[in-house]
Amino acid sequence: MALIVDLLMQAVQMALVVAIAPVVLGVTRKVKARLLRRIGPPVLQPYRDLWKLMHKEAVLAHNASWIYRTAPYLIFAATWVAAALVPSYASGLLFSWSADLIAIVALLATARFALALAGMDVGTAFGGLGASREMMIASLAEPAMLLIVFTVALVAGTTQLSAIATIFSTGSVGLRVSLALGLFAFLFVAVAENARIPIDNPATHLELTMVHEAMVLEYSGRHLAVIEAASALKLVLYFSLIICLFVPLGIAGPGAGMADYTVGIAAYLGKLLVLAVLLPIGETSVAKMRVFRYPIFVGSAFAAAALAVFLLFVSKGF
Amino acid sequence: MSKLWFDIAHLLAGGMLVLSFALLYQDRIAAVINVFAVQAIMLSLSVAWQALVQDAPHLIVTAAIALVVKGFVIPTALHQIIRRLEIHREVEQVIGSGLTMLTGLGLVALSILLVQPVGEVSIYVREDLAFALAVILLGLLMMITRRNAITQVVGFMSLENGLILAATGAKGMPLVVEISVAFSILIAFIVFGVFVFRIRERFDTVDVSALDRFRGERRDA
Amino acid sequence: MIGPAEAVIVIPAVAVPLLAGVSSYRLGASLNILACTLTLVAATALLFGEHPRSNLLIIDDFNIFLIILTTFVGFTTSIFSATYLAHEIEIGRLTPLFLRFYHAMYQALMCAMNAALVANNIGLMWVGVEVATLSTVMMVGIYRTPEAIEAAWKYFILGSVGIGLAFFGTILIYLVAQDVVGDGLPAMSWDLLVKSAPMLDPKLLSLAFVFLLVGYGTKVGLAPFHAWLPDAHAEGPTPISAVLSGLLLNVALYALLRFKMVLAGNPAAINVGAIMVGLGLMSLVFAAFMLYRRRDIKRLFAYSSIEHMGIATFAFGMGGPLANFAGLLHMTMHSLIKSGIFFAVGHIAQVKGTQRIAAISGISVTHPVLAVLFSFGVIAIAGLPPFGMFTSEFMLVSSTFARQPILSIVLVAGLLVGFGALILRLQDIVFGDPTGKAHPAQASYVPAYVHLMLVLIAGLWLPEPVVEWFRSVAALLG
Amino acid sequence: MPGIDLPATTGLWCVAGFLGVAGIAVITGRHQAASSLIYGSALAVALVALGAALMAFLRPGPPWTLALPIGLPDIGARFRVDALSAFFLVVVNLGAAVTSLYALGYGRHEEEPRRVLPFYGAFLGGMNLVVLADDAFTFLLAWEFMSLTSWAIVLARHRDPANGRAGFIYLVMASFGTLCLLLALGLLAGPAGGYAFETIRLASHTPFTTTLAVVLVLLGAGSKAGVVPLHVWLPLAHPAAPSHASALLSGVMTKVGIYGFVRIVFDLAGMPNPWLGLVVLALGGITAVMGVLYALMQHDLKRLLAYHTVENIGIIFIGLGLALAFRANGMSVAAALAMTAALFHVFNHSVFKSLLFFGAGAVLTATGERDMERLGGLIHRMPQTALAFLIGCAAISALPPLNGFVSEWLTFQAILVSPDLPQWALKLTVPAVGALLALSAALAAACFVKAFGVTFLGRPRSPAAAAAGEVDTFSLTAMFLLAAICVLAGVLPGFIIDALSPVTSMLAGGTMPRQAAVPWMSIVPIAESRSSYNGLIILTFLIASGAMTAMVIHRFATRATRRSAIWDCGFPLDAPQTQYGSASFAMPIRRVFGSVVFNVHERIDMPRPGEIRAGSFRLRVLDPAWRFGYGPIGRVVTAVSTSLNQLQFLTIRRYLALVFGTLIALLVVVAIWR
Repeated sequence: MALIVDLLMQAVQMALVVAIAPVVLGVTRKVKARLLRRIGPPVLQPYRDLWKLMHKEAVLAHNASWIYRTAPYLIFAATWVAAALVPSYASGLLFSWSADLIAIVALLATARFALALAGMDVGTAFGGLGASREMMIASLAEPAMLLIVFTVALVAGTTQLSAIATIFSTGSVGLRVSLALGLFAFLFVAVAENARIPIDNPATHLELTMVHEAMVLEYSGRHLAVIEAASALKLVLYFSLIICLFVPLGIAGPGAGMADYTVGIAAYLGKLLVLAVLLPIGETSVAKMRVFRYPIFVGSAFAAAALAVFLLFVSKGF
Repeated sequence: MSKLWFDIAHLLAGGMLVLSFALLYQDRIAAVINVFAVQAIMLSLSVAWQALVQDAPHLIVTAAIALVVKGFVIPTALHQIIRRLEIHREVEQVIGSGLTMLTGLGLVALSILLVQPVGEVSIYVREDLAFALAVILLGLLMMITRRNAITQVVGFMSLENGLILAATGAKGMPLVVEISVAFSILIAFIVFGVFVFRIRERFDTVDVSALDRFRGERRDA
Repeated sequence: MIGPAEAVIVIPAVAVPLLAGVSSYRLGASLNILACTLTLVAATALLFGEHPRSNLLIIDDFNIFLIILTTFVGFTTSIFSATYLAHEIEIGRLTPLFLRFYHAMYQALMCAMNAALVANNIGLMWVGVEVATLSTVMMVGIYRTPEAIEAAWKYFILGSVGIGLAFFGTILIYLVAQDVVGDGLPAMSWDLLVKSAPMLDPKLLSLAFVFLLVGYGTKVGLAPFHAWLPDAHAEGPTPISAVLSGLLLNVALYALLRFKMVLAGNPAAINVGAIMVGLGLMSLVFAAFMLYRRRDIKRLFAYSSIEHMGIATFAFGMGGPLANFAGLLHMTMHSLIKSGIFFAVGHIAQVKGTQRIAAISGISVTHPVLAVLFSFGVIAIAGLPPFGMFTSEFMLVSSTFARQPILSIVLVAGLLVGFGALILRLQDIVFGDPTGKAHPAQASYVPAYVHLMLVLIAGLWLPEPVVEWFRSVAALLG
Repeated sequence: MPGIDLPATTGLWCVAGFLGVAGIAVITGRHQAASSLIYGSALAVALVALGAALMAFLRPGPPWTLALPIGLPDIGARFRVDALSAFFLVVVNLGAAVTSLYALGYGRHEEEPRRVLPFYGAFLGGMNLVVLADDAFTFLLAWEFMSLTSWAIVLARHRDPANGRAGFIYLVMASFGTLCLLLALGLLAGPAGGYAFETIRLASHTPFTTTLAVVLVLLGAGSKAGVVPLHVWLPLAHPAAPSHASALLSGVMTKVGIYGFVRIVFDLAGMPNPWLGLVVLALGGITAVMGVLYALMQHDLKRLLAYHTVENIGIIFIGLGLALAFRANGMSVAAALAMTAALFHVFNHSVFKSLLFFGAGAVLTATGERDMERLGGLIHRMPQTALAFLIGCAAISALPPLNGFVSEWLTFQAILVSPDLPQWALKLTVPAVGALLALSAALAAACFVKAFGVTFLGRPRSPAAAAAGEVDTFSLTAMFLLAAICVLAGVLPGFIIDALSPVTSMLAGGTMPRQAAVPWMSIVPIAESRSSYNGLIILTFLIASGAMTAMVIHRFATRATRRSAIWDCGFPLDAPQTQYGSASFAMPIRRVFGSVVFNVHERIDMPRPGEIRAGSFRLRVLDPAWRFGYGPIGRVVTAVSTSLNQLQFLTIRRYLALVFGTLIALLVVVAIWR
């Protein structure tokens, strides 16, 4: 019986993240449009886009290989599994121990690997351009991310996400310099990884500045749909990471009842909404960067995270 | 034996040392050869004296060889060579004779210092040894301070005189005669070589004009 | 009745006039081989039966293996020289008349070296070494080319000075021993000298050793007395280079060691070890650097001989059971390997018609067998396993580092520098696009392969008796 | 009792077998079928050896020892198989077996088999012997023999001068390493010459001795393994050899180097001071990052792989350094964790690096090209090779659920334990090294996106690449075997970790928690509350969710698919040079790191519009190790030899003067001495 419930909860979590991903994206777009004095598309527009894409025929280049066709599913799957393992509304879910924070970072790396290969598959100038820039950014963002993981893990004494969430949600940890630095770094990394301004502009197709879009330039139809869904999912994943690492309030602990779960879900959705509103505000307040200024941007995140880790190595008190 | 006998031995040995200095000092080849001849005669005298002192008749042979070969045969041969090669007026020294003399004195001091502190070996052998060592070192010095082949040969021969002096000084040493013979042959070879290969200038090459380009592994090969 | 000890001297001595009389060079060569075979047999006979010492001759653990080694290498070299000279005659580089002279001198050399080895008398040993020197001088100059004559001349002069100094040292030793042992032959015989070493006057003993070191060191080829060695090796006929490197250097070193034994027995005497260590290291490092700029293949390996004599001297200078053992092994291995290398080099120079390294390349394409032979030789001389020299260098370096770290750092640096040069040349010669003639060499590879096989075996396993000899000698050397 | 030394005996017989194979090769080298015969028999011997090694590894008992009356007098040649050597025997012989299998196909394309075949068997035998040896002499003999034979293989293509240079540098560096090890072992053995490892193990070493020995071993074994800055020979020599030999050199021989380090430092040298751990750690971190950065700059596929070996060696040394530090502070469990991570990575790297070199070899045989700028689109021409290579790339980039990730994950876990270390310097170094490790992991991913993307994806950049064809079955079998191992070791790491526990208990004095006891076959470094990972479930989830998505899509979306020309934002250029190549892919990262790490010279010559001439782009990347290390050394040697060389041309009189001077000097010494 308990097992069934656990399985159910795990399933709910997985379904939930997928289900809400587009709407979160929609919200950010809407808010952004508003900030730019535009009406903007309806909040549910992303669902319609996906549906439309799914019903368009997929156009493949003559020399597209099987990698090109399977990559979208792999990307989606990797992102989804990662998202499923991040405690959103409840910690200590059935499979939460099957991968820790490091593994989640690595899963995202897998997705990125597949995406970059897909970008290079057809052999266009833009695909390669996107892939190479993506890997350059990642080569800085991923270490930063791992250092953030160190920070959290050193504070919590574990790399197990649900365990971390449980510990932090008790509030026993209190406010920590290191965690503040970690959050700062994490926000930068999240922006970079999700191809948002100032690193990348998801809305543009201006060739010389695009990174993420350059890789998926050739995609169309259902494949594009899957990739779009995956990137929406990734955004949600990062939001959930912020939530469970830095504001794990109201999260349902292990052995919670239905009530706790509903509370948890509500709290989770609320927090998502807040973040979805905050993100575009941040985006509209800065300008897009030149490609070769990325290192400084991501590097600062790296530096902050490294500082945090050093502090913690010196003393657990920070 | 009485002290006098040893003093005579010393006198002869000392005379050889003085002649070595004369060799160092001389810079005209003809003169050098003559001085050497005198030294050889002096050697034969001292060897003969040793034969008398140690009543070792076989040493007389050595003395005879020294007298005949080195006192007369070789000097005449050398005189012939220098006449043949028209170098009997050659004057060649690497460093000034004054400096050479000083070095020589230093060597003598060194050899005396080396041998002097007396051990069990009887005193007069010691002093003889000091003279012999000095003669050897001076001969070597002469070999490296002269550019001229003939003078270098002479230097080697005076070195060898020193050896014979030491050998004969060592009481009852076996094979001395044989060895002195061997040495004379050796020297004969060298002189022969100088003659045959027409070494006009120095030991550097067999014949300067022909061979400078042929020294082993020339830089410009 | 003459025992084997006398035989190893007498047989070659008899062969000298015989060979001088033989006009046909084929007959001469075969007679030469025959004489060497007989000598070898006599030498091996030394292994069996007792050998009573006399005031002139002695057979003990130290010289027995050196005698066998010498006669053996002499034997293999005689085989090699037969084919080598046949080729020289063909291309008219030598005339049969010179060959008569050559063979006679060869036997004279063997006789002299054996005499020096079996001698129990420092005077006799001195005579042996000097006769050996003179006979090799003759053979170095045999090609009559200006280079050859110049090399021979240099060898002759430096050698003669060495002779003189060594003789003076010998006289001094006699003088020292005279008071203790008494006049005449006894005062010159090894065993008595070693026995009475503690009573000898240390000061005069030290003085004597300095002269012996310079005198015999010239023969060993230690820097800075080495000058004659490279040219003599490069300009003489290759078989002579082989015996020079392989045997004569050993004999000279053997002489030095005998005297070291005497001094080792006298604690008050000067510390010989330090001097030998210094000279050894100097020769090693000097030769290692000199290897880089060599253009002549035989001169290259001549310098490597200097290097290895330096290593051996260093080992004996360090002293102690391990280092001495290593030194003895090193001597043995070096003479086998180096002569083997010279066999190979001789063939290479003959087929390519030159000794200039720059003109020889890619022989692994044109002459695979020769290439393998040569490579194994160089690899062995470079101290790489599984050849015997690796064993000796292993013992030496490891035991030194535990005692004198600084010295062993220098040693290792020198080894590495020399190693690099050898490998560089090895690759130039063996690999790359082939140059020069490709016609097959008419040569007997057997001697070289036999040498390398022995070295290989020694690298993996040392026979018990050899170990015993080395041990006892190492103990005596202190 | 009988059979107690079975693995040791079998091991020795296998060494003999390998040497025998070499012998056969010498005899039959000329023959047509020689290569099949040689590699076939090598495969057989390797399998036997692998069996024996596995037996010893999985059924750990007391060490099996054996002594032969050869080698050094009195000491003899001793052999020993304990947990450590058993593990490395497995690594070596696994590599040997798979390589021989691959070579059955690949070897046929060898133009001069006589330059490879005889040394192949000897090389394998040498590597086995190193791991078996139990006394200093045998160990070093085998060690140098290994270098020697591999040197011969590196020179197989001797007509290319570059290979000659590579071989020379390799052999000199190798012998430098051997001399360092010789010094270290000599130091440990002491002046009495107790060369048997047993004696050294039992002897008590002063801290100074231990420290010096460890430093020397770091130089010696490090140069063999390729630790920066001793790595320079590696990227020259490994690519020069035929590809199957490259796989052995990179995948296996470097591991033998690691074995040497572990054996001497952890087993023989006593308990070193924790600061040494710091040194090893820092070196490891630097090596990892430098290695991968160099790799990214390469455009020669095999050289890229070789440089990447340097990176992995760095990761292994990070693990070993941590293990040293923990052990010195008595944190045995943490030490066990770090040690396990290192050894696990040893195994993993040997697997996927061999796989990748096999792939490179396949590409080389199919196209005759190593330069990535002339490859591309091979995934259509050789799909199976592409698949295997892709798995290798993913594994070496440490992507879950493959094996590369597991060992790196374990290393991270070990780093996360390190705040408990008492020494401040370590406290401050470890996080820095952690950052370096993270950086190198990310760069590795970039590096292999480039390697796979440029080589196999896109459009062919040369006719040779366009005309390529799939390689033979043997090669493919070998590659897929290794790929399978990558996956298996990735999803079921618990078994390997448990199997490694005897090694860690022997060397680190502790073991990790028993993984077999953990439910659901996930792995737990220290405690489940701290962290755990389950590759199996991750894999299942990936497959399940991927399949689910695909199903959903195909259920609700149209299946309609149209093939058409490349869109490329509306203006496609069909010149294949318009694709991103190797140099252009690496450009952003070069911009970021290049100027810092090594001086990169880019010369771009762009014709102005209307000019009728080809533009050109020149790129020169210089390894600082050359500029600051080896270049100067070479110059010094040349200068010294040149100046000394004048002594060859003196006159006899001057030589006499030398003799005279020395004589006088010695006489003065005697005079003063008394």
